[in-house]
Amino acid sequence: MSKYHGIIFAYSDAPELGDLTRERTVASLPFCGRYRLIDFALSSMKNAGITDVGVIMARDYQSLLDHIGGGKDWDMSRRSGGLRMLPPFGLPHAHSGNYGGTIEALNAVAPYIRDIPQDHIVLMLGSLLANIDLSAAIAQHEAGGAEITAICSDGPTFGLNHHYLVDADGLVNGIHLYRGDSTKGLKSLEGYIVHKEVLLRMMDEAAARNHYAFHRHAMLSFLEDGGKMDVYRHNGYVGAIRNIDQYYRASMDMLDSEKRKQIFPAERPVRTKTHEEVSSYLGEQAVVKNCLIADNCIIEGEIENCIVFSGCRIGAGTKLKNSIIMRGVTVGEGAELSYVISDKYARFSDNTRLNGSPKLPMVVPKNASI
Amino acid sequence: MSKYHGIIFAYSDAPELGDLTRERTVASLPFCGRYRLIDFALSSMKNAGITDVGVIMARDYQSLLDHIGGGKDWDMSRRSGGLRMLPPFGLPHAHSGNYGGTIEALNAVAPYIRDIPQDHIVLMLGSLLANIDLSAAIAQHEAGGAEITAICSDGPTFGLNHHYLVDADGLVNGIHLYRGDSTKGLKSLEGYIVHKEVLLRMMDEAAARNHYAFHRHAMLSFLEDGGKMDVYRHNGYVGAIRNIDQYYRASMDMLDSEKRKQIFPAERPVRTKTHEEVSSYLGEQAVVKNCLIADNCIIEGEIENCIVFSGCRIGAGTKLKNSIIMRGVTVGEGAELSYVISDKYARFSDNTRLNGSPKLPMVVPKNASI
Amino acid sequence: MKKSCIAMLLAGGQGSRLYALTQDVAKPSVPFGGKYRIIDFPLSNCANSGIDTVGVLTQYRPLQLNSYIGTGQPWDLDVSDGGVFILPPYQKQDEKGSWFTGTANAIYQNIAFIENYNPENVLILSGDHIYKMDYADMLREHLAHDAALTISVQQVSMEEATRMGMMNVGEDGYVYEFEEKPKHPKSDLASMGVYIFNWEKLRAYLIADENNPNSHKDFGKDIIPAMLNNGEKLWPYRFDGYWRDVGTITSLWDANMDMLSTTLINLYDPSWPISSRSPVLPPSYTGEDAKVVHSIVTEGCEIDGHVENSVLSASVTVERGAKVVYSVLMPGAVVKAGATVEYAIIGENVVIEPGAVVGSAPDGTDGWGVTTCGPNVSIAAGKVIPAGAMIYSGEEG
Amino acid sequence: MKKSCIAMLLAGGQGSRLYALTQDVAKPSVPFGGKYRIIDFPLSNCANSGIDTVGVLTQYRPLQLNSYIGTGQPWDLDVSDGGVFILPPYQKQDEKGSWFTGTANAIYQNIAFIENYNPENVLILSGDHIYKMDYADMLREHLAHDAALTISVQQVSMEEATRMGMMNVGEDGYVYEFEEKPKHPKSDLASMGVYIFNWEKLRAYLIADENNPNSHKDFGKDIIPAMLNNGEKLWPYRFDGYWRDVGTITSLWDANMDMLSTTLINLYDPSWPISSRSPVLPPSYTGEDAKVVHSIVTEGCEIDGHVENSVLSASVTVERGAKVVYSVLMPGAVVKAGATVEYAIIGENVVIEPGAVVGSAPDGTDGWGVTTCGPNVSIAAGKVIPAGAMIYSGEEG
Repeated sequence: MSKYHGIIFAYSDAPELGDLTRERTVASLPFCGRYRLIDFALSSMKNAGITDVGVIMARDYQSLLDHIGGGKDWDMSRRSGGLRMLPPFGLPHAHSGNYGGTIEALNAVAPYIRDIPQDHIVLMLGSLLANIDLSAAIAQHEAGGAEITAICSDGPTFGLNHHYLVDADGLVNGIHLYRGDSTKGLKSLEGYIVHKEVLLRMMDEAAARNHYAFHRHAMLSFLEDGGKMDVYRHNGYVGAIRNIDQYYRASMDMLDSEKRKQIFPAERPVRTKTHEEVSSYLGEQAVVKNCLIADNCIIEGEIENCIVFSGCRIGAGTKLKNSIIMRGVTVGEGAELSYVISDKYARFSDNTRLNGSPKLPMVVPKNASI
Repeated sequence: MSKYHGIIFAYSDAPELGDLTRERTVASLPFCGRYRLIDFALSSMKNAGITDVGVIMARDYQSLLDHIGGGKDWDMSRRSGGLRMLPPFGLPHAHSGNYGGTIEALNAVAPYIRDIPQDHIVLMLGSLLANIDLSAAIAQHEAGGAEITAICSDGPTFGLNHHYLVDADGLVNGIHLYRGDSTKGLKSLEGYIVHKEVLLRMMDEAAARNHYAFHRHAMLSFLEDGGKMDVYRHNGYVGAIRNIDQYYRASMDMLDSEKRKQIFPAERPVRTKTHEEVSSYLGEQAVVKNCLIADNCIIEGEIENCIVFSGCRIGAGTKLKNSIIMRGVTVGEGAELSYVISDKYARFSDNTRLNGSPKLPMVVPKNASI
Repeated sequence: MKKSCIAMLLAGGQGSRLYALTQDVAKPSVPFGGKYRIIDFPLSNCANSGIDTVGVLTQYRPLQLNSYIGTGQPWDLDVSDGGVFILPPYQKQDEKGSWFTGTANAIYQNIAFIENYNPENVLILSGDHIYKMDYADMLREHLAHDAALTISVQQVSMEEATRMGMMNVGEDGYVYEFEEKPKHPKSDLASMGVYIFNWEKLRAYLIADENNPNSHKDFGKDIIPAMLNNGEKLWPYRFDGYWRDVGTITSLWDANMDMLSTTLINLYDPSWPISSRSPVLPPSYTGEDAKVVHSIVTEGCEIDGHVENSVLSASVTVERGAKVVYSVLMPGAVVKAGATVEYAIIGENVVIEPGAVVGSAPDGTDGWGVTTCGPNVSIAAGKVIPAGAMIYSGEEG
Repeated sequence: MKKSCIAMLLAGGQGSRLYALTQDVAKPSVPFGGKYRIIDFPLSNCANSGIDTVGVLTQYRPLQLNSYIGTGQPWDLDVSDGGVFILPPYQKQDEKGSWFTGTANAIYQNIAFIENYNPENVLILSGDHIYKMDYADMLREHLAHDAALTISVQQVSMEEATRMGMMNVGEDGYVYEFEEKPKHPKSDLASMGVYIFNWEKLRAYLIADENNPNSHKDFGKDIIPAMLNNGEKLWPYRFDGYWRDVGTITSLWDANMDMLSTTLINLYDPSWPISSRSPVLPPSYTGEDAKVVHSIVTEGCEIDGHVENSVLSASVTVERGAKVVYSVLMPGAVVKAGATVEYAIIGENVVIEPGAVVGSAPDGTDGWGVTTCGPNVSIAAGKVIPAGAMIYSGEEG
């Protein structure tokens, strides 16, 4: 059994994702042909041998429950330990709506956290797009002797808000919050390795003061009280998706072989729920350039700079450019679509014309008929 | 693939169960040493070959999620179909609180029901204590040609409210509701075999009229409109548990070999989540009479007329009578308990004395230290 | 527990006519059609037909088959009152173990396994056929005609009939004669090697056959003729869907090419899914310079070259300027820049170095054939492998 | 993928000294201690020690073992980058299959399986020992002492030493000699048959041994002496916990009785669970007239009689007036009204009819022994089965 227990935050709302998250949390947003965002956090944990994991949810988690099931696809369906889905419980009043912050989310499942048999906890965002080598981060945490190790990036990232300032020994001596100066320090990936007792202390203290935010409240206090925090520097592609522009940009980034390899390195495979098993067929007239195509597609048309999820049908004579086409979408013949993000099972009739723009891709909701 | 799809209602609140359901739904109430009530509905479905099943939940379902997991223990963890846990979704406003009735619960998951690939649906209560031969019920439904077959009992039951009146051909010609005359007709077990289209029509009609109750509204309308309803008569023990008295009575009934065999017949095994694997040890001084004892217990004292769940420790010199002791409870030495229902992981120190009465068993909450 | 029908899948053969492709794996484990291995077809047919208990008889390199099948979860066959079971030969008490000596002997040695399930009927399948068949429909006919044995048959041309096992059918519709490779066929109904036996009868014939020292212990040569001799009812189940034996290099290549046509066999029909166990890989990437037409591609592929009329399994790489035509590339195959692959079957993890040429288009000569590279072979840069060649691992050119 | 250590479990033996109990199943499948089968102990030890890849070598009636182990889910060994694999003998290309000819040959035949995982070390286990051991701790010592082989050893009395394989240890703490059943033991450290080998070294010795026509292909007789001859470092790992070989009727009965004492071996310790695959059954029911003391009872039991100093597996029935003393009842055994069972091992689904008497208490005579009924035996009403008898199925009295 791993000495580490995982907690994944999958409660985030993101109103700026509009229709894409109307009935799902950000963590269950479909990504790159066959994945959901939470697959990256789950796989990072599995690849580090962490198979006891709690997933904190708040609402709209039907799709998350369906996707994760018993956790089998991540080797987390286990007789002892394994994966637990954590809806709100244990609060004095039934909790509708969402958590105000990470600390509130943790306190909502405090009985679960107190019962964790491991001494160390790894916290991760369910909406983070990154393939983090948690084994290396844990090795550094154990070697360094800090109470908390913050997972940070010193490369380009997007969608993340907090920075850590580091002293000459590499230890954190300051935090720049959301509104702070974003050019200084290391970008926080909001992933932490923390001793269970330290986390419980932070949770209790925050609860006593009616605080709910992790960075603004709990982390600041921890640092002010002289807590010892190390940083682990993650190399490689990083994004956190909170609006449609970020979603579109991150998706298109996956067409870049270098970035794709950073997200899908052979040594740390990304697992996801398995669906039907059949290859894709590219037809006699098909033209497919700079595209990612999942299995179970039949493509007769011309597509360029696109990401096509499994189960799609693209008719002959159709031109599809710069678009993201989610699972089970059918596009008839002779259509022209560009800069479109089509949610699952949408149907586009023959000769449909739809043109978004790079800055404002058109979002077509789930099950829509156009 | 079975032609039938299962729906289990696991949303029931039961305020009269007090502490026993403070953090769990009735369907996840522990029963008879190792089971949860929902195991009976799940196992009835599995034993009839139905493995595509939706479980409708409303709140307090953490324990239900933990218990059912991916559905593996009921052979319902499947690549296509299988088990789905259904929290409220698809309602225009986020729904806190509970469903007013079965029809409202069904309408809350209407998109799921509409997507069911099978033509026939079997509805069952998650809180029903009965081992129903659904294969036989389905055979009768298919032979009879009715639109709905209601699963009824003509024997003694408790906790159930509706009765069906039957004509000479065995078809339903009337319904006696909650406040009706309870000596007439057949007791409804609130299990139904129904064609998907018929159910969708009932749901739509009820939604249009702002109705929420299944029997009082939808079934009455169905019968008034001349719908053809057959009844399947279930033989054997039946209970529906809605208060502590019923829970205690049903539990103690399991000490009766005849009733126990009706609930646990060899040909229709009841499946549940598997826990640790070790037999129980009855010590040198142990006296155990008329008791059901699950695995992983160490019993050194005297127990009579008790149901002891797995993982309990009963110390030497302790006398335990007429009690229900749930999972992981420790009773020290020299204690005397009678008419006690102890929830999980409670601890009773040496020489504790607690006496309830047959009419009012004492409920000791989860994790309590006495 | 009594089952109406369980299946026994004969996966034992080494598949020696697949040469380099079965050096290290049993024939049913050979990759097929992009996403599959051959055994996915009978296993998926069982699952889709509601047959939840399958014994897989094997004695040749069972390890990969064993770990591929696992609990049968990919085919939803991981049920607690049934499942998929690998059945190798074994030792009984105070006996030496014995290897299977024929198809009938393989079933005979596993009578105890079958009796566990107390089935009314037993379906016998081969591990080297590509087809989609509803065995439940066949079972209905079997029961309706009160048959001791029902054999699925296909109409074939008279020319093909001389190379197959033919069923001669009387006016009552039952089979009265079975002829192996007849010179003068009396019928156009060829056996597909898919049998449903009444178990009680089969058991009696297996035991009698085992005690017959002159028997080959074979269904076609011994059991079926014995049943016909005794006047048992043999019913032919007529099947007119797609069906191919893939026991040879040519037939394996042909059948792969057939997968490019949804009118021959529709793998995209969600009502009859063919399932498989496969690694989770990112979608296939097709680059700026790629041209991919009339081809099957699978997740994990990276294609920058020219691919036409070909079947690409998972994680195949085709580099810029490379050309792949009328070929089957098994998982992990790499075709490097400027290499050419034509009319070839390229085994798992084969690497074809830059500029090499493997196989060539039919030229009308008798010696022409599909070129085959066994798994893990590496073809050196610039090397030319002629049509019809068979490259074994350890013998790279 | 490189693994630090994988395990190979030798489950091949017929266990002929268990007679009627292994008529139909391999020794590791024999029920033990109420809830378990013998193989649960090494498998649980592996899982608890963090070893997630286990090959189970077997050639004797593997079917029950195969379906018992399944994917290894009960032991949480169903992981996608490891798991439990049943490894029967098999045919390689153009070869006849060969049965395992010794413990070392069994591993030799599965070198390819081991190489799949590219392990640094291989743990060799037996399938017939009852113990709880942290192999991770043994591995730490193995690595710390840079050993080619680490052998777990237990202190035994000098009298026992003459019947066991003894390790003679030098001043440096390493083993310099291995003596099988020495007449005059030089040491009190007996081998427990649990080995951790450096895989690279073991592979070389296995290959050399296979080519030695005079070898027995056995670890104890050939591999270990050869390593000592070559001056390899052999480290003894001292283990002082509970450990029993259960290869004979008497030792199996003894070890079952040991399970009644938590001071010998604590099965209730949640930090080192012994897991098993078992059916879901209602709790055991103990009736108004029952007396059950100092005994193990398991779910599914129905007890109305008198049970003392006994181990009752799942679904055992003891009717009113029946008496079960110092006995082991395997799953599904039924002791009917007024029957007596003393000092006996009663196999699965045995039925002891009313008034029968099976076994008796030790009477000081030489001929006395534990009475054994093989699975599915039925003992007729009133029949008396004497002490030490062995009843096979098909030979009921």
